[in-house]
Amino acid sequence: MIRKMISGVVGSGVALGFASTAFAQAALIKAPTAAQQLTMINKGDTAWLLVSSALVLMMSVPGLALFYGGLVRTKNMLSVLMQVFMIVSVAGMLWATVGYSMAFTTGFTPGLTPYVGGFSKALMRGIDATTAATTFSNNVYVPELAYFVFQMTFAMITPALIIGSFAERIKFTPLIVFTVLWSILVYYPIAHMVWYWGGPDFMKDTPNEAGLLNHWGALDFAGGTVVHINAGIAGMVGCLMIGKRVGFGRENTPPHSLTMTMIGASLLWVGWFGFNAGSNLEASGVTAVAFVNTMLATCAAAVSWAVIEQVVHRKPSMLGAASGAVAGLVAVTPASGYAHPMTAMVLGLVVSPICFFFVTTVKNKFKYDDTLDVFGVHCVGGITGALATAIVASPALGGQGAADYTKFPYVAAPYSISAQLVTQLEAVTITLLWSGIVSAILFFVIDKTLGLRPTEEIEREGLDINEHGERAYNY
Amino acid sequence: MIRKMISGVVGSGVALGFASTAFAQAALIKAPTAAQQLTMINKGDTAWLLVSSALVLMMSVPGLALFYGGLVRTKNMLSVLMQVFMIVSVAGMLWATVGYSMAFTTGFTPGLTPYVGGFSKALMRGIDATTAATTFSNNVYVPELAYFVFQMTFAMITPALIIGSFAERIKFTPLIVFTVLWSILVYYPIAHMVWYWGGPDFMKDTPNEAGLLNHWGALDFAGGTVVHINAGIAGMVGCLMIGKRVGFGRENTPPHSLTMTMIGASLLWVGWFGFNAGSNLEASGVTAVAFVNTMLATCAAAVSWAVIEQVVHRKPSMLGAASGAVAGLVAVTPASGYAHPMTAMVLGLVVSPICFFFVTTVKNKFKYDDTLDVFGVHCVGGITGALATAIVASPALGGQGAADYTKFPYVAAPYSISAQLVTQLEAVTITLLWSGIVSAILFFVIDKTLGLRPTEEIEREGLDINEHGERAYNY
Amino acid sequence: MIRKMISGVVGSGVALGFASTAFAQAALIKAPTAAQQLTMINKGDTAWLLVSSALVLMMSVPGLALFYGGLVRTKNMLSVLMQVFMIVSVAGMLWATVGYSMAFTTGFTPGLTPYVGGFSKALMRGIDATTAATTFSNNVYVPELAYFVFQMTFAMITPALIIGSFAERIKFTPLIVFTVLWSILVYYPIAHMVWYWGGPDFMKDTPNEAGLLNHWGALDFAGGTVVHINAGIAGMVGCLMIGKRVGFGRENTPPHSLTMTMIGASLLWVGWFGFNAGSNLEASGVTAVAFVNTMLATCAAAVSWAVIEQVVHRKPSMLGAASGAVAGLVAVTPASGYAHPMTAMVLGLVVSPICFFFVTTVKNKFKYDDTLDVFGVHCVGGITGALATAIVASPALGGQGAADYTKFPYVAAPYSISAQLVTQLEAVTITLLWSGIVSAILFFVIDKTLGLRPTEEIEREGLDINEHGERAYNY
Amino acid sequence: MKFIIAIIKPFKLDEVREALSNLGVAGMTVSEVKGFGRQKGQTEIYRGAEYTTNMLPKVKLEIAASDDLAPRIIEVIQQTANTEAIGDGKIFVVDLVSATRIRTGESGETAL
Amino acid sequence: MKFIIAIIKPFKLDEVREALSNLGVAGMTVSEVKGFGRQKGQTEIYRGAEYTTNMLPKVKLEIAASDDLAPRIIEVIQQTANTEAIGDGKIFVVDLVSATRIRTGESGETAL
Amino acid sequence: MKFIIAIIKPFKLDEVREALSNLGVAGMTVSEVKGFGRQKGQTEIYRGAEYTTNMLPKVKLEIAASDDLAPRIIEVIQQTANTEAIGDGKIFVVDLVSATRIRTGESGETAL
Ligand SMILES: Nc1ncnc2c1ncn2[C@@H]1O[C@H](COP(=O)(O)OP(=O)(O)O)[C@@H](O)[C@H]1O
Ligand SMILES: Nc1ncnc2c1ncn2[C@@H]1O[C@H](COP(=O)(O)OP(=O)(O)O)[C@@H](O)[C@H]1O
Ligand SMILES: Nc1ncnc2c1ncn2[C@@H]1O[C@H](COP(=O)(O)OP(=O)(O)O)[C@@H](O)[C@H]1O
Repeated sequence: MIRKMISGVVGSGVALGFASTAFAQAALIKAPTAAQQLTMINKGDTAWLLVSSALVLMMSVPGLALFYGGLVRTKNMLSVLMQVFMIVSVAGMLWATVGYSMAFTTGFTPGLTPYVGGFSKALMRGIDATTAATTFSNNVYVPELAYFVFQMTFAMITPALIIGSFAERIKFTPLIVFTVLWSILVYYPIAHMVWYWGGPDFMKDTPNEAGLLNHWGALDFAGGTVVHINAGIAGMVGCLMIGKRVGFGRENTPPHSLTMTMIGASLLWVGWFGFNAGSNLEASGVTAVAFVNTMLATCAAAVSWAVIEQVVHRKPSMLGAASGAVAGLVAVTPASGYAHPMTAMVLGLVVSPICFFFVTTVKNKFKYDDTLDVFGVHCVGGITGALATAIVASPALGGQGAADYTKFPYVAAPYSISAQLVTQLEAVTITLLWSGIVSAILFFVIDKTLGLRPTEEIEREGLDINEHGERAYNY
Repeated sequence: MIRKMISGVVGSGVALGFASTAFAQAALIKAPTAAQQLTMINKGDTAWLLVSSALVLMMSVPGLALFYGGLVRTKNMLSVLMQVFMIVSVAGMLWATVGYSMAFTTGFTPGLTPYVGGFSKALMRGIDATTAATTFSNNVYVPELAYFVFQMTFAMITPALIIGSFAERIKFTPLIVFTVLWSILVYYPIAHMVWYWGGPDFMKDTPNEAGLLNHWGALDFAGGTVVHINAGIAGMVGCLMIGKRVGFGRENTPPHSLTMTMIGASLLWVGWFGFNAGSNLEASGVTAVAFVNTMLATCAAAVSWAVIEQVVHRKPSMLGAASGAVAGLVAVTPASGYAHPMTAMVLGLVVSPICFFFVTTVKNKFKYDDTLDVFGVHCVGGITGALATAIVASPALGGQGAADYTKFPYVAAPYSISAQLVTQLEAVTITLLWSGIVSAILFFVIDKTLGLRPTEEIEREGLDINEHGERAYNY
Repeated sequence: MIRKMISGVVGSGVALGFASTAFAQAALIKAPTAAQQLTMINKGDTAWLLVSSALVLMMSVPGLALFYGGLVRTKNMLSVLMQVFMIVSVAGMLWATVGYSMAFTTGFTPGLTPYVGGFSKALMRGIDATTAATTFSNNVYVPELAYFVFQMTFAMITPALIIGSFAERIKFTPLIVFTVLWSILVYYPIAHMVWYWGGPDFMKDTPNEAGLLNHWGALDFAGGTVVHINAGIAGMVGCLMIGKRVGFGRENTPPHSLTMTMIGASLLWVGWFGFNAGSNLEASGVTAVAFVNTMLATCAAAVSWAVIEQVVHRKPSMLGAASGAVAGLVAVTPASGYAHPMTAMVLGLVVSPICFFFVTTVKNKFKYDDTLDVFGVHCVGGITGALATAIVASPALGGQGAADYTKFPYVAAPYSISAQLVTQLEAVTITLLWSGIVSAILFFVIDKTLGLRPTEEIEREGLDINEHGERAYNY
Repeated sequence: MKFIIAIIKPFKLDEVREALSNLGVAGMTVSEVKGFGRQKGQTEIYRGAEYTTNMLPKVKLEIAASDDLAPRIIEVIQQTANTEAIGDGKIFVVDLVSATRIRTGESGETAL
Repeated sequence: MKFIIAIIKPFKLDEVREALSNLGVAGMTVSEVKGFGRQKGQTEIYRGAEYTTNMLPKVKLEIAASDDLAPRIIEVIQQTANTEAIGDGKIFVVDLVSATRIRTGESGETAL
Repeated sequence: MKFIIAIIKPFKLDEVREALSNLGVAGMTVSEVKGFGRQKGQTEIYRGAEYTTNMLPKVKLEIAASDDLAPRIIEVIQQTANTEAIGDGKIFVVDLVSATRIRTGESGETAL
């Protein structure tokens, strides 16, 4: 049965010391009532979770929008900004309408529970200022609305990541339609499979109340699988099905503003602390672990990308450093709460050469036009991170290991790198297949009905003026 | 007497469970002493309030400055940035000197208490690391300096909002003079009328210790009246009195950088969580309500503005989405802590068409030159939100209702949408009149003395080079 | 022996009321064990410290990078962004490797303790989710990793500040080598001298466990000496040794984008709350003091710089306001937790004229090419602040005074402005000499080996294309 | 045929274009230039550094026209772009040897 | 010698340049301009304000060439830049009196 | 009258302008252009994509001058803009048919 669960803690003994400062005196309560849960909320945690949510929003707008936007040509700048802004907005509304419920409730029938949630919380039924959500510590709760909005920001940024693969050549409305369908058919199920569970105070009694990959014990601290691999493969499929840009390989398409890309990368970095350290859901020592790991992996990956460029081209570039930073952030995401800071740093050093190989050699060899390297950075970086998590999480390497939540209070689970690697590989594979196949079907259907691609003339003249009636700059 | 008060809570029963986690054991103390108040401070609340203050500053600089600046022509870019930067700085100093005292102390004479505070805390007398300020929960306090600086950021951004109405045609120094006088004669009194009160632990004994509109029971969670309607009408008056830009209606005046406007709108969105959710003054479940409402209203308003444009022009624009987002933020501001998330979303959907109608049809019909649509977005959006608050706050619609603070501990007050609508309308009217009339007088006097408008030649050549001796860009 | 220590509190009596809300019942424990320390962690403090760390990172990227980058010519924009981004990343990795240990552990031998730490925590040995760090309050602890990463962000930004002095004319790789050596030989020792100590619960028993300047009682709340004077003098030395830019004084070198500089200055302002108020390490009333002081000094300095320009040139400039804001932030840094808000405001008013005099009159007279005025703003502003701290910290002027941590619990120490001024002067002098001399040696050695300066042709054509193979803009 | 090169103040562009349209001028090519002449520029000050450049933003019009129309074009520009202030600009004329419309390959006056 | 001024659509630049290279044209000077002609521009809408400008982005090539080469240059440009759509542009030719290479001081056709 | 078109390296602009001022040249018009010629450009690399463009930033001067002054202008430009490195640029001259000052309507050499 359940062998290990996603967890943000060391062994429970120590973690309890941390988490329960305020309750040091009180004994732990199994399966607390709703009213009891309210007394288990710490305002420091609430503050942290809300701040983290704001930080993750900042990752999308303006962060991701600028990181991507700076890399396209002037004539398509607004189309990228607009796509990100609108996807974020539409995905946000959808989350409140059905998404949260489909991701974070039990299945419509028990047989569906491993795959997708039901509609019991659709339209936010039953969620208010007085309901609480579980964390990864026994008897530590947060306001459910804080948890709701934190998860919402993840559901908002993920579909926005996809667009980088086929930037500069997609029609706006069909893209929004894709976003809606993809969220429902891919994001919510995958999020459910990886993140849904009953919580540490309840798993002993209801050990099957969990998504499939969660049940298997896949480790994904902050969304390497759900966010990055998921979006990365969808982007790749889109880029292949939509085809290359007009003039690809013949015309120069230099980034119109690396300044914007640098701002975007920086804000991604800053916001990612909300993403990774926020994913611990509380403000504990483990949160600081995730924070430090995020910092170090990013520094290391930025440096190692620059070093490769120095070696290969003799010119380390700003775009390289920014790409490296993002690759590091992606790779450390699933590992952030599990790794020792020193292994997180090594992970950062390693991921950049791998991504560099994909965005240069592999991409040039197979000549696909992944405009902004969503596959090369997010998917490849995400897979690297997901697999590496099996290694760096190992207590033998100073990692936090995994917890056995079928005990109450939970205890450290036995840890085997090789077994965990298999589980991680399974989780990666399922995500690649599910997202890849469903995305392919969606792109195909939308292309046949609404059409995905603007005319060549529109593409030449730019999406900004044709799709949005504006120009980005009038200096 | 006092029927209902601004409140950030449901019924007190439940709220207490939230707010007083740490004090669950202790009985509530009526009118606690200063020393007792210190023990009622929670560091999670302090952290949240300070973070919120930083977020609100980020809304002004760089947020608002970029949102506005991107929309003007290159030659006036720095003038907008500089006006925002300096207004913020001057208003900040003024707040410490007299503003806080005029807004948040009892009147110089008891008869003045409904209208404006006195000077007892001028120059920050008596405020230090060991004084506390009340929140909306019984026996929950925050460091007074944290409250001071949070409110300070509101006093800083409000006069900066005004400038959008007459951007590209105002002299710098007279504008700063206007800022000082307007803060003293309009902002502090209105802030006092809406927000000043004795606090939940004291109102039972001193029920008259409150500003006029607060006493009436006007609901304004985070400043729709004080900030947006107040600034919006002042801007409109200024735009009418200063007159149209040279070449208005004849020459093209496209935004010089929608990229900057998008960055600005995004940072406004991110920062607005400090504004709205920070206004709860503590990090509780209600804070999460305000946070979620802010998120959903913004998503909805961005989408609905884009949809109208799609319908009307067939081209949804980035500027439209950004304008919608800001309209949504403005509208949800007074309602943020009161509405159910689903009604907040509906409010967002509704406000954009209203503002769109004003910035297109109405503005084009009456041919006033509200350069950056401060009236159409902030004033109209603010009024929409203020009136809608009466509806969405209703417990019958899932809202938080109002609290009766004349009881100790406070209890839920009976709620009538129609009665509340009247109160809201009164508050809106008073603000429109007060700010409108006093602003008109100020603009008139300053125009006759210092002059408001630069010469036509200077206006043509641009304010940057003439007023500030610089150019924004030297590519 | 120890007369006074860096402190973030008033008299201990009152402060205790603040700090120990959660422990009000418990008696203070001297020299608590590691396990006891864990129970003295408040999640509100942890949340605040982590948020502060993210804010300080945002100061560097994108803040400082944009503030600097906007001021150089287009052809060197990316070089500045890249230098900041890479210095931050390299300094981050170095901090984890040896920096933290060299700054914040006891000396390798007791005789070294006043000057530099040892290697006991190199490679982050012994630091994990369950270790705690002291604050300035008795029995208030924070997760050590949170403290680690907060300090890390300081070690990351400081070397990045230096580059402004010789922007537009430095080779990339030698600069990175300089960064590594300077961090090890200058930053870690100075940080150790100023900030290392045993903590409030331990100093009574081990009064010599402190860095030299800390022991002397130098007051530096958030790093005026360690960060700004330290970097400022290193920059000045570099600028003199590297020489003037080609064409300096003959060719026009206007800022390529004051918009970017304004964004940078704004983000520095916002992020600096993490820097200054975060330096209190907990979320208490004193944190709010530091926050308010930061706000007011910045407002005041921005205004006073604009006023001087109005007087001297009749045109207050955006660059002036931004420079003033930064000068105010620099000056208030050492004083932020000590000053009364009104004296902080005066400090802001005073520092701008001083810096203005240096960046205009002095610089023009001596004709050194401190490209971005690192000396004139950071070093001069830092010295102004460091000396002023002796005055504004005085309880006689409403300041917080100093604490005597050789008592347990600590008590207020007697305070003499003149004596403190001498101590401050000593600290400033030691920093100027240490950093100045070591920097000179480093620049000399690197110049003779790797070479510091690109060829004239490369300098003319720009560093972006030659050193990094990119252009910032392709509109 | 003549090739007319006119340097005018940027804010006069719309007016001049309209006036030329009325005259029947079917096309022109516009570029942003910097002009150096009698007109004095503004002083820019960045911290301590003062720059006075006499390079002022101007707009350059290039118009190919038939020999008949050319004098009237010059006249119209001269009158419309005139503000009677220094720096109003110049109109230069050179002889045009040939003109070709790319779309059709036509040449001569019909190509204009 | 002739001085050829060609206005073309921006996206045709690379193609034209290549074709001219093949012809043996050693150099040219390129600038971004706005063209006004028969071709209609896109409408931009910013909130309530609608702008239709007929000023469209074009690229201007300036090529000094020997009298021999000039006709072939014109032909090549006309053929390569042609999309058979309105707005493809024009080619103007004026007589060149002299040409000087700054580096060497050479003048005449060898300077090209 | 002559119309002189000079393409020079951007960093030489200030020097050239000063030299021409000393010569008594009262005005000129300057634009930013890209030059294509013998001089090789830098390679830019963005992630996997390498761009080598031979389009290099240059500055174009346009100067209308009397027939007398023209040769001296050419000489001064040639000497001042010269760095003896490839890519220093060219000076082209065409005949000017007429010149008009917009402000006054004057034409001919007095208009320069
Ligand atoms: N000799 C010249 N050759 C080319 N352009 C010139 C010449 N003289 C002036 N100009 C252009 O005409 C503009 C206006 O000239 P200026 O001397 O300032 O005023 P005005 O035309 O009123 O005498 C200049 O900015 C420059 O662009
Ligand atoms: N008389 C003219 N003088 C100078 N440039 C012209 C003239 N007519 C057209 N042009 C340039 O040629 C471009 C194309 O002309 P247009 O009339 O739109 O199409 P076409 O060349 O296909 O007839 C214009 O945008 C403008 O730049
Ligand atoms: N035939 C030409 N027509 C127009 N401009 C030219 C021509 N040849 C060169 N140029 C311009 O002159 C510049 C310098 O030419 P280039 O061949 O690189 O060096 P050099 O002038 O030293 O021989 C080019 O960048 C281009 O702008």
